[in-house]
Amino acid sequence: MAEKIIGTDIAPQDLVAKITGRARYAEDFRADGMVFSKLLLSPMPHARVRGVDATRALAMPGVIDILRAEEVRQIEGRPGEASLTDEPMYEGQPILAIAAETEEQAAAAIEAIEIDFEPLPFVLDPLDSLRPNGPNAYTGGNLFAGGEFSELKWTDADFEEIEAGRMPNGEASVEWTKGDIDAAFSESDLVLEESIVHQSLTHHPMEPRSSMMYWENGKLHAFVSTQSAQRTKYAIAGTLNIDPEDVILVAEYCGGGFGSKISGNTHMEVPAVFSRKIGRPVMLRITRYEENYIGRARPGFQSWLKMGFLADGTCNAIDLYIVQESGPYGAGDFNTAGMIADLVYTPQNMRFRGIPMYTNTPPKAAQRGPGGAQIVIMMEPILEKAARELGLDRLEVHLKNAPDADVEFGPRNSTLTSVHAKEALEKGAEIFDWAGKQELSGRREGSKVTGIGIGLSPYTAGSRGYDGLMVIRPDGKLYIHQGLGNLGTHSIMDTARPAAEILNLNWDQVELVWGDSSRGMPRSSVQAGSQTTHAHSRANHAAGMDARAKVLEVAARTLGGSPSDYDMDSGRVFRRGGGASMTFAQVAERAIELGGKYDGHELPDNIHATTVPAANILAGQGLMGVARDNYGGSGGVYSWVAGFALVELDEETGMVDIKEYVAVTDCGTVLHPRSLAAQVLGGSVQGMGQAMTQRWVFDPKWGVPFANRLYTARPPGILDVPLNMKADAVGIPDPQTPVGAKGIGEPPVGAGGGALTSAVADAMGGRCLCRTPLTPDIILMELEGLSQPFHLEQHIG
Amino acid sequence: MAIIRDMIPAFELFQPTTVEDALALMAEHGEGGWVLAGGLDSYDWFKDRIKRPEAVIDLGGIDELKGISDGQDGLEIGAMTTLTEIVRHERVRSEYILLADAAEHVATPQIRNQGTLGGNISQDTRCWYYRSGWACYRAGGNTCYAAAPQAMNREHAIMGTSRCVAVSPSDTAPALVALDAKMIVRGRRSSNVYDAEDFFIGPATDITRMTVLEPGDLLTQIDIPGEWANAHFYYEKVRDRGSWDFQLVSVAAAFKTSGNTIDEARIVVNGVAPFPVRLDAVERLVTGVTADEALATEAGEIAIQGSRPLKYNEYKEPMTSNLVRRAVRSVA
Amino acid sequence: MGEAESVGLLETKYSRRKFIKGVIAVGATASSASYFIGGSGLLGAQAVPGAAERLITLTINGQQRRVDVLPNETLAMTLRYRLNLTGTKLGCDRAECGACTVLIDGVNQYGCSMLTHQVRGSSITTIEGLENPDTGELSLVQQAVIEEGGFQCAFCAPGFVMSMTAMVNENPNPTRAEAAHALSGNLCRCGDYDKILNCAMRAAELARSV
Amino acid sequence: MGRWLDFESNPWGQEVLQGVSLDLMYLAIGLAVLFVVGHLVWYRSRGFSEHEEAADVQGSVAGLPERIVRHTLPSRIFHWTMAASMLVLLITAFVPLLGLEFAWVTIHWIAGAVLILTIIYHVIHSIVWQDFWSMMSMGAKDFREGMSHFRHLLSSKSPEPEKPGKYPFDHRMYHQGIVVASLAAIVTGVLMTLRIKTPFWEPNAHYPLVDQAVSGLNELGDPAITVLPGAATGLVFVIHGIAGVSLILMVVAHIYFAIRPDKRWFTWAMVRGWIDREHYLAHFDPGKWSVGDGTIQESPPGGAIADSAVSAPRVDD
Repeated sequence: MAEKIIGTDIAPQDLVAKITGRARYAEDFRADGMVFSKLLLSPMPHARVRGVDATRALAMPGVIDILRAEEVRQIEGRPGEASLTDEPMYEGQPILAIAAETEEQAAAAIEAIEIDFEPLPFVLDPLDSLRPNGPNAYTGGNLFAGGEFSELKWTDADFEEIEAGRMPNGEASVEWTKGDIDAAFSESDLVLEESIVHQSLTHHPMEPRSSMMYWENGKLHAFVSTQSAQRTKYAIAGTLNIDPEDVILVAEYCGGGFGSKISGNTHMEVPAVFSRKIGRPVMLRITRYEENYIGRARPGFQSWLKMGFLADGTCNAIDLYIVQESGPYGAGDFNTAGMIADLVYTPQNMRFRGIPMYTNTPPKAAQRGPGGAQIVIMMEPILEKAARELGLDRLEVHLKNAPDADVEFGPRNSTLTSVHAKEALEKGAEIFDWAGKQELSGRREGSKVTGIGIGLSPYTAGSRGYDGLMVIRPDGKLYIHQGLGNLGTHSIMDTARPAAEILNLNWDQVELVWGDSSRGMPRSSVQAGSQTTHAHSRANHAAGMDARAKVLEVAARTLGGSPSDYDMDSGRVFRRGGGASMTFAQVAERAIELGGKYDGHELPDNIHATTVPAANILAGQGLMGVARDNYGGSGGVYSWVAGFALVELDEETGMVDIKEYVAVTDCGTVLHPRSLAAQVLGGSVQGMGQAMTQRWVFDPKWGVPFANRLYTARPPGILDVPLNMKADAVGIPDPQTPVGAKGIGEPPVGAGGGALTSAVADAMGGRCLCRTPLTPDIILMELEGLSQPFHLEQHIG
Repeated sequence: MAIIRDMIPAFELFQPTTVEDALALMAEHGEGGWVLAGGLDSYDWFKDRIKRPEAVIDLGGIDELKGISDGQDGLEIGAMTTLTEIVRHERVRSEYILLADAAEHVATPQIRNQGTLGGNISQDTRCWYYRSGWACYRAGGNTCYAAAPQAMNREHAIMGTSRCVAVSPSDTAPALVALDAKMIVRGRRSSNVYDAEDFFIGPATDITRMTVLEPGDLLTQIDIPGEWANAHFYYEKVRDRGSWDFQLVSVAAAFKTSGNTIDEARIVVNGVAPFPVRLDAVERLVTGVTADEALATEAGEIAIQGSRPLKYNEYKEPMTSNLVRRAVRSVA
Repeated sequence: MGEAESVGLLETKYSRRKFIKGVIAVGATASSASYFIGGSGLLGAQAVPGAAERLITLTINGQQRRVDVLPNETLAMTLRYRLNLTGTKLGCDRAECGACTVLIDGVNQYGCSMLTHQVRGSSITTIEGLENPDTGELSLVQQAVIEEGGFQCAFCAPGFVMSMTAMVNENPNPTRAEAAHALSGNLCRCGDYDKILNCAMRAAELARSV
Repeated sequence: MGRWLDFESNPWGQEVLQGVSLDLMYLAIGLAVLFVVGHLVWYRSRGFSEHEEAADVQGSVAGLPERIVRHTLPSRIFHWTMAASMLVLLITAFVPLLGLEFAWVTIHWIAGAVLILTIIYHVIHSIVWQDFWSMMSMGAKDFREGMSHFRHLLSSKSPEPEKPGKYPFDHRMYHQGIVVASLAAIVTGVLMTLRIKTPFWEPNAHYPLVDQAVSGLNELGDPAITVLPGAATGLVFVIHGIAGVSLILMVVAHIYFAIRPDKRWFTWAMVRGWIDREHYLAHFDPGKWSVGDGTIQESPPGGAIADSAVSAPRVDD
């Protein structure tokens, strides 16, 4: 009997390559005659290039050519990012590129370029843009809708409200309501109102978005750093407007993306176009300094939250207003934040208002749990305060408000496939010993005070309808072709497990094929929004079932009888109750003889158009399993993480020491326990950084960011997190997916961060600083009763 | 001229093996020369292409600058001794744990394995306006961008400023001042010995330098006098992250005590001024007094007398007070 | 299944394709696509006492490698762009992430923040040098990482593995806190610190057992 | 030949003025030395007496007091405080640049504040109690007087120039020069002091409005944006620098003459307040500077009034 694969710990197949240096990331590739490209970045937050004189630069030794904005794709008529531009919208935006034999020559040439900028008005802080006569990010205005720019300004009266600490009533660009909040608030036994600021922070994946590209025989060979793979190939083709089959994408490994490299990145266009222009391979090595600018960031929020509670802890009303720092090209976090607030607290009455305000800061993008992480981190301290004032236990309040499977949330009353938030809370509370830890809350030892906290965080965790593609080759092994990117979640291996189990194979009889589009990649989801585990455990399940059926048919057609007389185990198909049998190697040979659907010469007509060319590459190489995920289902797929933290706050220094952390997830069936724990704790650690250390700082006068180095941006290090962390899962399968597995990438961020903001509020006796990150200076000022030097500013520190 | 970062401009590299050769090379290249110790501060300047020396003089090959030896009284530490060596050195740990503590708080293990004591105390400030290559006073310009009304100066100085408000970044500097260390500086011709306290200079004296070292000067050795061996020490550093971070505020203190009475004290804070600040007033207050919470509190209050915070660094006042309070409290 | 196949697949397939000549045979490109400007004032300066010569011999992973190195070249660049030892990663190039960590005479340091000329006399160990050169057997630390299924995106992994190696050589009996302290010069943005510490503790365990 | 102005890049990479270069300071010092040496040589060559010439008294001393009040106590106090603060300012400004390091900034701006106060005092005092305009306004006649005096200096053949009033032409020219240079230095100095920490205000590094004025509006004509941030700063520093170096020149010349034996009686007048009858008659035209009757000897109520009494209406107006 073949081994159990789903739910077991197996070291990822690529791990040895990763720890011996054999794993090659984009910048590790070389090509004959490779030259180096360097970018000239805008020194101004908003400007127009009036003139460029590259004569001296181009005459320098080793310098090959220059690439200007007009040579790359420009988005006309709306705010849209180009890889090179003559109207930079943020300090650090690439203006042009130079190619030279060596990187040093390219750098020297950039310095030799005479470039004349006309400075334009700029805005860093959304509230500044909302002020009467405040500056706009674009010369056309600060909002864009219906194909044109417009100006949205609030009145002085609105800002007086803000100064008074109340929610402004200025016009919003997005608004939805359910129930009757005014009536509800009047029934509330407790109404809390806070202004809360959540900082913007860069993704800073370990691997900067370098890429190397060259053209050969009319085909583009692209070595890039991307979260996805198959979809990135099409993204590149789309940008260059060429036939996708002329793109050979090589993306074996990706050194982290967290939402910043979903289908590659904007600036991979530079080596693509440049190498075509000069006819030589071009390496664009992105440095950490450049990554800070073009590497994307999570949008910051300036928001006002009003929550109503009944005496029993029921949250009966939420009024939420979010002004989002959207950068020059926008982001959708604020909308999601409204939905997540509704989902976590299920008030029957809610109003959400939001403004995505354009700013002249580096571009924003989804960052692990976009919108959800921010709102959970912002709301947990309010819940802590509510529970404290109502004399209730936070766990009880969460349990009371957490949704069940029948939940309807958000403006469109969305439904979910399964919800086990309460189970996650209860299991987490048990492992963390919440009841026992309650005793420690507020305990004082010298200058240190203990605080405990909970973070309950949901997020999307699946999608449907993608394709699976696999081949049993004459060597008897099952080759599962993954169109996924290898971004470090291990899902590229783990989503293959269902197919192996369906074919009753041992894991060492399975080969994974990934990382090179020329080897056949089926239509895949992008590796974002935690879709992959759900989407591709389904797709590979479907293709596995197809392969299984074909194996049985081949056996029956070869050895007689009907397919149902046969079964299979460990790479051998045999007649039940003994008798004739075939190895998978023989089955593969036979499938090639039979041809047609068996070896992929005939393909199902419901598979995606972009799966067909991939299947054609593999046709005739063995028995092909290929199918589209038609399992269907209704409602959104969401996973949950309940995080529990214990901290010690030093009242004399403002330093917070995170002592303990436990996280329990509801993400359906567990495919790979150890990788799941890694995802849950890893995401939580990112949340800890978000809540405690990471920052983005701009000089308001010059519009220049200063936290542009790792040591100034401060992502959390190994000494900034607990020595021991525990992760577990509820493990209840999702009823609407054959494997029962949901994704997990996004939700832990809010859980880790929320547990901390909650725990710090607890240690401070229910005082909400209502601002992240909770650095020692801010905490100490509060404890010493001094007035903070800022109010609602977005980029400080 | 457009700006580009992250490529080190070309320079000549010299790797002398004796102090004499090093001094000769330094004299030869003058302002165009750059002395390289551990290099962790230097490479930043080079990679930002802001400092472009024509000649880099690497002290790594000069053995006489390395190692810790027993002086006739106290310790003699070569300027090129790595911080890790100091952290692990038996006698430093047993008699001058203050210095080991401070050294262990520097950045990260890799940096301590390469960074030297001489380099750590001679490193340049981390004011991010200055380090961005802006033409500020310290860079020879006519502006302090960090002191502007809206400027981002959370990490900047609350005292000892004069036009420039940058702070001294060194973790070991306050410890050396507290230990009354002597800095041995060799020039081409003469050789001087400075008290650690006088080695660090403020912008009022020279706005472009953090120490007395001028082009041509070489810090060769740091002597730790025996006088403060086995004193009661207190070191603490407040920072945002557990590694890599420079101090927000740090305190290094040495007390000679009988029982919990303080006979003599040297109390130094860093991260609050362009140089490590010795708190004479606090020292006078606590000398000859029995330490208790009341004294500690008073010491904390005196510690920040005359401080003038900028917009975003007022927190450094209570933080400094509390750290000094803890230092005195540690005697009680 | 072993990873050799899965990655090997890629390579065998590549080596059948002509363009890969360029991509794989990097040894060749290292010299042809040499990295820095050719000349430098240094050439004229070799008469000066202490002036560094450009053509030097480095001891890397037990081998003598003769290589032409510019005076302003960092070790990480030499390894990656002249010797094609691309296992040493550049995460920040500023001694702020640890992905470039290598061992200099057994001591872990940042390859991005030292001049290659400074380590002429030293023995340099990179991630590529940890396996047993004869048997290809993984080092104890690497075995421990496999056992614990360590790392996610793993761009930081080579650096962490080098720091773990230095740690177990120095202190094969660390507490979890000591291990964290020893690894505090390496950053992991996936936040996989808990598992990384498991790997380090397991590595120490293995080191003790031999 | 060096550069007289320094430029720098502002944080946006635009080139802006930074200030005057050290070369300009050296130039000024050089010129000062040159002038002094030159004057000594020339004076000797013309064979003028190195000693205070005996005043050959013309006209009658009748009705004239022994001592003619030239500078009242308040004027003298003003002059010497102003001189002191000016010297401190110049020393604290230039000595550090010459390499002698000390904490000069605080001393410099405090001395500056003192200078401002003395000048305010001086202006009020001279407007209220003295004939402010007689000092400030220079007519054609004054220039003729000055020229003839100058011609006489160059060649003894040229006719003896007529005697001046209380303040000879060269003194008044010098005064105007000092006025211009000091005011320029003071205005820019105050702007510069706004950029450092003082007990009176928090530092502010920028003058957006002045920047605006200096650099003009951008093509959009949008007042919200400064085209050349930092441009004003440089201008302020340049003006301060130029004023500074010209003050070096003037002060050096002033001191030189003050200590020349033949002019020393002027200096003594600034110390003691009076000159003797002989010098009065030898060097001044009583018509232009009438000291009235002898009432002066009985020290009047307040030297100020006495002073105004001696500054009679000028003949040429």
